[in-house]
Amino acid sequence: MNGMSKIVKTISSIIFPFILIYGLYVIAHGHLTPGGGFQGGAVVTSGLAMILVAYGSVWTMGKIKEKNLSLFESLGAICFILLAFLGLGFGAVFFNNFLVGSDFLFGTIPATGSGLADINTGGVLPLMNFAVGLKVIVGLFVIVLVMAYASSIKEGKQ
Amino acid sequence: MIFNIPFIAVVALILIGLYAVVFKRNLIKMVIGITLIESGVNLFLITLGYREGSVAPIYTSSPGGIMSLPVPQALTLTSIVIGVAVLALMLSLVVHIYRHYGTLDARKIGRVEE
Amino acid sequence: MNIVDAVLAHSPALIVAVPLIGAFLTPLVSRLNDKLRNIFVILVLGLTSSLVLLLASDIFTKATQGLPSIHRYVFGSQDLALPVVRILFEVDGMSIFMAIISAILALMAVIYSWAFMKENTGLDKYYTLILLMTAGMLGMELTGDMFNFFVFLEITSISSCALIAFWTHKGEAVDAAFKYIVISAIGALFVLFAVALLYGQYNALNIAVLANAIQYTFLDKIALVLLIVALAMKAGIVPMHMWLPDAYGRAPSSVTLILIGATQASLYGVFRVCFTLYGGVFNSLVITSNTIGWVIATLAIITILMGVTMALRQSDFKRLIAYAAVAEIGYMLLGVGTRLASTYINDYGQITFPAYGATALTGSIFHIMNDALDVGLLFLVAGAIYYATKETSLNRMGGLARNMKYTSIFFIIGLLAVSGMPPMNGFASKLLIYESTYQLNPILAIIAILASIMLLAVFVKVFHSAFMGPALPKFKNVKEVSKSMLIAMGVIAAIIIVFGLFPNLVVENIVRPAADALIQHSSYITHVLGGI
Amino acid sequence: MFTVDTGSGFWNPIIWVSAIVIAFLIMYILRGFGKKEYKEKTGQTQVFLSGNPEYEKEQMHIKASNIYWGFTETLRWVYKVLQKMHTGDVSDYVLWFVIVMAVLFLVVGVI
Repeated sequence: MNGMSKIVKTISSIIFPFILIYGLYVIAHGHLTPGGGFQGGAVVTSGLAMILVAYGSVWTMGKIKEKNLSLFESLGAICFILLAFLGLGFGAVFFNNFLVGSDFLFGTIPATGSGLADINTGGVLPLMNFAVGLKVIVGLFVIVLVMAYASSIKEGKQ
Repeated sequence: MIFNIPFIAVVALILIGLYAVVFKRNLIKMVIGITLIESGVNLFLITLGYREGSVAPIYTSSPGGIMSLPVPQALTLTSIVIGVAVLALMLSLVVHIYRHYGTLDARKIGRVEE
Repeated sequence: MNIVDAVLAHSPALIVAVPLIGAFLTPLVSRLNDKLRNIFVILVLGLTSSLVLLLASDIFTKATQGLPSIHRYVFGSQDLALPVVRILFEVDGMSIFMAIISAILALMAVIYSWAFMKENTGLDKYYTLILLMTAGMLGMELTGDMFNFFVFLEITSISSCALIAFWTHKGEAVDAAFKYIVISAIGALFVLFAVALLYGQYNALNIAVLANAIQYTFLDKIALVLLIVALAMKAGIVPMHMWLPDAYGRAPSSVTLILIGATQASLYGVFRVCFTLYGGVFNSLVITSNTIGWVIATLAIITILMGVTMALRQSDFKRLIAYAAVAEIGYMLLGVGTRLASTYINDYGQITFPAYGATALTGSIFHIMNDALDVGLLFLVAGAIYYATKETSLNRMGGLARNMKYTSIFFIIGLLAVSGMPPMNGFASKLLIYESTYQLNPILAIIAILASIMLLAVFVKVFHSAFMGPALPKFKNVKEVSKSMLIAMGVIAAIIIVFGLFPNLVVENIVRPAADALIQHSSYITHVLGGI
Repeated sequence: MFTVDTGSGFWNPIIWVSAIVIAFLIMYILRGFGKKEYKEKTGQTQVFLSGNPEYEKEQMHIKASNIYWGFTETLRWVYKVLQKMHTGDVSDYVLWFVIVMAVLFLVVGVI
């Protein structure tokens, strides 16, 4: 798949940061608003897929090594499970939310009643959201990239 | 009666999906059938959790009133994630099958002598 | 001592978590060194197996002494308040029995693939998928939550589908994988639909809570049918078995070994649905229980007959064993049907459960383990022959016993065991099934025995055409396979012989506690609900 | 330790194994009687096929498809039906699933 016209390339380059920011926002606020790691990651991946369509899979494949992507995917999953194991270490149970009430990272307990949301709550949940977000961004992008690349090879052969 | 319409839609989606899987020859259409079944099941889960006039189940800065049940939504989300994985796997297999056999007709591939 | 207790207390979670973290560490380790990666994967699965055995020894010791033996693990909470709304693992005798099988099969498959998959590329993905699949199977067997069951079912089927298609240069393998993923996706979606039906009525996903609350309403009937049919399709029951020879026959042999575990995990789902989720219903409604029992027994007999007759005609080595595996699944299901059909109302108006029903269930549970070992060993032998000769069709084989003497000895052991010849382990479990089924209906037992004899005939044919006969010139340079493959086959063969010579040790200490755990479904419920 | 109680009978592998061992011993003794008259490199060891010449080694081997030819030939009508069932087509697999589900719905619904 070759790249599209210059107009498309320019416009998608301009729009891409906004999509990226929005996706990262959804990931970061996963414990407060609807959304989370998967949804935000899917939003970011849609932006990446737009770049992929605009610039062509061969160009993208030249920029990014597939091996490095799978490394990041593993890293996301490992972070997620390590957090669960840390729950076993610090608390007493697997998946224990050991950060709640510790006043450390994301550790405060939110005030009851209605009010503005406090980002500094949720314990390990935001961290797990980040891990899942990383895994989803990279994983979905690898799927899209490999499929696009495979079909472009097919076209080249014919 | 009006609240039964989603359930009718669920049954219709599942039946259409099964029809597509059973009677369509094209592999891509079969994949579409499976995703139809999946959307039917997801719709069913979502409908189970719906309460009329409810708000999103987030405690901080909630406007008050009844909240819809978050569990079916979480189930649906998980199911969607799994569905994406299954869909990606099926499509990549279809790409491979097309490369090997040069056709997407389900009746022309995978025949064995026995 | 303290650390053993701590590990034991957390072992239900660790059993699933260890292969999971191993799966994602494998690509990282793979960047360093290939040999290191193989050792790492074997270590991870060895650790998992030892955790499973540790938990199993605790559960079975307590169960044989009559103590409460069920382990419950609630995720994410220090106090065990409100376990019902949380995700929990509930491990009883039956779960851990299946977990032993899955863990051992996965470990053997990894040891086997060291040499078997040596020439392939992309092995980091292969090992990652194997570990993921193991985690999925173990999760299916240990979980106490219907939705978790669905999630692990999907994890298992996605990773096993990718493994079936691992030899992507073979069009047939990709085709088999596509069939498998269609079948599993539809099956799993109907399982999810049934779970949603149950959730909509009882507002719970926990198996114990659902089993306590179930009323057998109209929607429950729909959910029952959906669960049984979908899980039976994933377990390969005739007439929904056709994906199984394709998938088993075209996957790499090491993958087929784990696929047996995945199939049996689905069969475990049938057991759970019949005896725990709907256990209370079936125990109180005799006619329903008998009808479902007879339906399952009929399906089982058809499965046995179909598997055996189709196996007789096959000429592809692995496809033949796959049809034999279909027949073996029928024997396991026959015990379930006998148990459900055996309840009756006695002269005083009480519901009675004859002793032969429990014996049938014991036999079929014992047969699950025997089938995994026997059919697994045969698949490994088929893989060894493919590795040595690059030949799959029986028509082009012959005289291999001259070059591969250990492999042929292992094949004889597997042959005798799978066709239920005494004194192998297959005979002990089949005898339990025959004798109890005979008391329900003699015709069922006679058909089962005749099919078993035909199974022997099938494998005698295989043995004759592949191993016996004059040395063929094209196999002059064939050598015995590598050491790691021999180790994997040898360990399984040794387990088969030990189980064959000491059947009572196994039945009394492992199988009967597992069967009791299924039969006493009320203890499963009270263990969760008692905490409230 | 060895005996499995099946409710209406029992199974003891040790008795079976010892019976097999005894049978093998008897066989071995019987074999010893014939061994005396066996002499190598005489007409005794040549292959005799009703006077016909001996075939090549490779042709002597009976292929897998030819074993149980009589059985499959007798049951040809059964295998014809079975072969028609196994189409190797995913749609048919799912169709069987739907059929079994429908039958089970009927059975469970009637009760």
